[in-house]
Amino acid sequence: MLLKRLKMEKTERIKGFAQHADGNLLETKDLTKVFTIGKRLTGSKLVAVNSVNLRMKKEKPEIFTLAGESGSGKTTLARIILGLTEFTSGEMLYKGKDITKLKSKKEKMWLKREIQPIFQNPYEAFNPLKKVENYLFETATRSGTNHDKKAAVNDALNMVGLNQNDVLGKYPHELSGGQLQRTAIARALITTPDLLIADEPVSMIDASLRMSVLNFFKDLKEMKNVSIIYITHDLATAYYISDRIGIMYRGCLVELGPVEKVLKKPLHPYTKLLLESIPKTDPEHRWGNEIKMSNLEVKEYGSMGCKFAERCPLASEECRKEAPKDVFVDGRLVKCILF
Amino acid sequence: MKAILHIEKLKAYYDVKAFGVDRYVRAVNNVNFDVSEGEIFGIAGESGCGKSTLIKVLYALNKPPLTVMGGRVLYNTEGGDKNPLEIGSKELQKLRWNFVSYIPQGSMSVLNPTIRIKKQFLDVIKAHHKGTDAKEAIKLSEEHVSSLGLPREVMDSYPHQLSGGMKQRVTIALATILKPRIIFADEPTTALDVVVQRGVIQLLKHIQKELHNTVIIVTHDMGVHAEMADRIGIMYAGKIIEIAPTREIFKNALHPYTQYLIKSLPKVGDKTPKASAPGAPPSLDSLPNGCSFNPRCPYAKEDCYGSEPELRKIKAQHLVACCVAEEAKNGKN
Amino acid sequence: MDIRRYIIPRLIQFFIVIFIGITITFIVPRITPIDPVEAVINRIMQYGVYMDASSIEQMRATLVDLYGLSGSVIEQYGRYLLRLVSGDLGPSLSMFPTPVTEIIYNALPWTLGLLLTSMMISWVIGNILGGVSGYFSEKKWSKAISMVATTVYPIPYYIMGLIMIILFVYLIPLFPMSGGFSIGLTPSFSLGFIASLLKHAFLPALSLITIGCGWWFLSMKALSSTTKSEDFVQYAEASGIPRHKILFGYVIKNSMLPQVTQLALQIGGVFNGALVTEYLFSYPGLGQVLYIAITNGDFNLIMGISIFSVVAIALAALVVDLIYPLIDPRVRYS
Amino acid sequence: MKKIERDSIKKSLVTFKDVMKHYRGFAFGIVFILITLFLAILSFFSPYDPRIWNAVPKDLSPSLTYLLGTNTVGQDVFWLLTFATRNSLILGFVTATVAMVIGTVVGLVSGYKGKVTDKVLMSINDSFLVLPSLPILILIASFMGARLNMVAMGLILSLFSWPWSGRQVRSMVLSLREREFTYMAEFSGMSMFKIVFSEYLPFIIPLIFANFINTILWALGMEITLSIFGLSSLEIPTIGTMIYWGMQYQAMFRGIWWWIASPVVFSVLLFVSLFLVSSGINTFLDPRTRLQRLRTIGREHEERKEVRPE
Repeated sequence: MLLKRLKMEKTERIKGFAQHADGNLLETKDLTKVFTIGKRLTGSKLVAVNSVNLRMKKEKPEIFTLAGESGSGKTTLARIILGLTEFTSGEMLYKGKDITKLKSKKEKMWLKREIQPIFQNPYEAFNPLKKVENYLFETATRSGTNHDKKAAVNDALNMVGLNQNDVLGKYPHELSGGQLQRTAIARALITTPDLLIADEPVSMIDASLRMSVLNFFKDLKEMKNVSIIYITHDLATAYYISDRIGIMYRGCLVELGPVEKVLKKPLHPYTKLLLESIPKTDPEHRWGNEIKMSNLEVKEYGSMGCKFAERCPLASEECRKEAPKDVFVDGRLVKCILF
Repeated sequence: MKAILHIEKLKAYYDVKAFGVDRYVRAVNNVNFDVSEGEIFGIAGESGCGKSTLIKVLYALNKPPLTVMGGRVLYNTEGGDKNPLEIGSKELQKLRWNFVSYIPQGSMSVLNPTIRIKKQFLDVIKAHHKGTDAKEAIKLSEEHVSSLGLPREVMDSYPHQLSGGMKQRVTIALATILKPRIIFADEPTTALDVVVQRGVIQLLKHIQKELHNTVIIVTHDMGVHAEMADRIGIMYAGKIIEIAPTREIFKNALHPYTQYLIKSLPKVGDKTPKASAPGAPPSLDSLPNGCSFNPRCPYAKEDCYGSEPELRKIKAQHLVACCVAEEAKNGKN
Repeated sequence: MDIRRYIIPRLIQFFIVIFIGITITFIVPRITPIDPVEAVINRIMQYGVYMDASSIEQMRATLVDLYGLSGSVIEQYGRYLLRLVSGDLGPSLSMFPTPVTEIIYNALPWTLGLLLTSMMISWVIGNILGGVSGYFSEKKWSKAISMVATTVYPIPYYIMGLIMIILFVYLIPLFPMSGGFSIGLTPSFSLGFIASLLKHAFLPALSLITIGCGWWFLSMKALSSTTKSEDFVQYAEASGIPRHKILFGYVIKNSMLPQVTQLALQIGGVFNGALVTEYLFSYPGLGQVLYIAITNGDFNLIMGISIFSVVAIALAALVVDLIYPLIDPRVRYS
Repeated sequence: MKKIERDSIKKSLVTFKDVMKHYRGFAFGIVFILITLFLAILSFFSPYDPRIWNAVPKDLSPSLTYLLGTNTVGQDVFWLLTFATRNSLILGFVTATVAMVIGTVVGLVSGYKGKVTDKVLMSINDSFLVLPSLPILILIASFMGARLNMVAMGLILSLFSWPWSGRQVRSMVLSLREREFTYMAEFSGMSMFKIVFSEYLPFIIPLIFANFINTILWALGMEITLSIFGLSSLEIPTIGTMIYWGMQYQAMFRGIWWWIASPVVFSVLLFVSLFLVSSGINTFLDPRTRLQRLRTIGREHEERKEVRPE
């Protein structure tokens, strides 16, 4: 199949690049991003991403979920990996290469072909005034496929279960949300990327069609061995498709580990609160106790100790003083002094 | 129990006339059901199925291009049954906020950005009780707000100083200040985080218990219905296709579409492969004849393509609009 | 701290406007084909004005500073700025030796009176009418007013003035054709004088107000018909708040904010209009002085008026910008 | 032509036909502008040379032979008006083109570059907006020896009219940069340059076109003002100079109303129709309404409030 040949051809090209690549697809070391609100000096500091350590293996493609509420920094982290936002400190290595060192245009283009994004609202991700095929052909020309562009596009569309005349010649509003999102995925696949960053890819799609897109992500991982970072606030879909999950709160990765462990036997108090707060689709088990509502979001960013201390039922004085360390417990990392 | 809200053959279309192209989007297509006093009735369905339009029409918020084509809505008020779609604006004004109130979708931009929350409460109270002087009205609002667990400083702040969750709780407080008998809530939790959403749901349940009134909540999130609703109506392509108590809907739904909806809900701890309903919801301006689900329904037979099925009672309080409900039931296990 | 974050950029903008205005007036005489200093000297000679040698030398020095070419550009610019800061714009050529600043100050109250009153009246009426008409945009009367405003707004000030003269001077002789007040009267606060003052100022003011109202009406109507469909207005209507309170307290209150910033940008345009209208009605303001300066080729006076209007307009724009935070709470309590 | 192209042309024709039918103001504007262009072309066939006086008997009121009558210097007012239209339109065109080019470039660069360049360019842009243009224009004209030909005046006028389109183009580009399809285009490998010109242009073109017409309107207004102050080359017939000579020869007092009335009435109609066309463009070609119309012609689904948890 055409794409198989593309894949082989790409691997020779890359071999020349990353001779000394270690086994990691992606690795971040104490990645931090600080936003200053207001003037350069007098403005207040907001630590959106707080020294995050992540590692994804190359041989074993996986679906890794970054879960958390709004303001937890999960989208900022995604934008850093995609290269859309610079980070303030720490290190980020893709296939062993430090992305800040990629200066030449060729290298930057290589990174742009290796990591591809999937956006939340398909109707926003396509220019409403231009035909949908515009991006498909553009990606085909740019991904250096010296084969017939139309064939590459056609193959990509077939892979996502669409055929040509569903999509070509059409404007975005003439397609349904599900079709458009799958076209976006097809576009991302043309450059045979090794890593997809999907930011809330299914939250705008009708519930009944959501499963087909999620199932499709699982096939991508298994058959096309593409690793995916799945960003969501919906833990139910995260449990359904991902292998590992990282829970983020106010920029910190509070719990990181296999989905079975983290979501079935949560340890960190915040993960417990999150899991409890999801409205279960089972009328028998309704919520028992009332929970404490936090009215002081901004202050939590600045607090020295654990960011969850204000709302944590088990918080002690010590929690407020210094930041908790990552502890490896029962197969996952937890950032909490209780362990 | 007495039906406080009665809806009969309600039809409301978007009359879309743009540059000579004249088409009707059939958002509400012959809807019939009753809601009794003190009940939390949930209306579920995917985006584009007409549930938001239905709740707007029930609250008589229809403005062109949304036009009511037929049928009626009856509020069972102390002064007898009133149809909000027919009575004059003066009488409707009296009903609003005293008998029936409305919590809008997208709470982010619902409060007037240039006035303090206190003034917003004042405007609402003054609109319905001309006589009350300002100080008394503000005292009443402050009590109401703190009884709902909101901090007092909220009253003096401007909307842009409040978080999303806080704004939604203020909107709920605003909607319930005059103790209405029916509250229409249109997707009150969609734009909120999980934890804040839980707080808002608890707030709504608390108010309903306090005032013994009726809450009609519209949302696509089945989990919210499971947490709150006593009875649920499933809406598809502008029609209510199934109404039943919450337990019935989740445990043994009869309509094939509801079965698909419940089966495709992901749950933490359940990795079994799930399937989406095939195809896609029909567009509301070109509906298939007969039952609107027939293009996607695995059990469809000829009379599904004939006349549109009406809601019929299968069991106590369990109604479904489907000709093959029985086969679908045993086909389920 | 937030207010300062709003005010400082506005102050910087104020100085940039003045800097650009003054630099343009500095460059213009230096790139003209004719040598302005000599042209000015022999212009005065034509008037046969007797001047002894020393006053000619002193006059030549000021001219060299204002348009002169001696010394490097930076030196010229430095002297030029020094002279401006000290407020000395040199003598007027046609009304020699009265300094330019004096002529401007005499004409200023007239222009200010006409400009400020007509701007305020047209801003208030235009916005209120536009807001109401935008809110009731389906009604017949609102469409009718928009038709009128659409025909009135694009007409240039001079032609509107002409139409006013044809209507209210020839067809229905109600108002005087020109002048600031009847000839016989001496300026004082007596009733008679003020009455004649108002009578003379009525037509110029009316033509400025008509066009002004047209512009503010159209821009406000566009704003209020978009604000009308905002969530907070729909919600206010759903909660049964009476329409008049929604119209003023919600729709107009929120649409007014951009109209304040727009006011700051429009002052320059309305000032142009005032100059032209004053000339047409030979109203004793800056416009009339400017016309006399042009006919007499009085470069000093023209340059003086240009510099003065740059500073005045920039100041007015700054004042309007500073009012904005008082109205918009989002800026005051960001 | 491929079927797809034929469809899109058919769609735009339908749009234009509907627009003309549904919005009479826009239709009136277009018709009158066509009349003006016709008049301007007609001036090439004028039997009289506008510079020669006493070509026709003086002060005749409008009649069949002299449609708009004749003036005190013996010129046929109608043919004089055709020349005036042509020259004024040339001036308007020159100003609008130069202003459009500068404004669009400034708007695109500051919208896309952002941060420092944006701050610098925008403060210059806003300063030109605030500056009172008339006194400075008069200063320039008087120092230029008060004899400005059309093109020179056009260039000077464009100095003060480019900021209007600059400001609007910049705010449009800023809003587009935040939209997700910009990142989608970036990851499709499109360069910044290509994104601005192929992705953003369909949004910006209606803006530029509407501003183009507004600038013509503004330039014609300014030309009249400068001519009345006697600062433009008075022998070249334009709408402004016609009014100037009319006023100099006291046309109104002496009852020769047609000499003044024809340029005044004509310019009022021209200005109103230019304004109607430019505001009409804003409402129809503006991307949101165009999208809405495409949607009604295409598949319509119930308006869905896009609500993002972030």
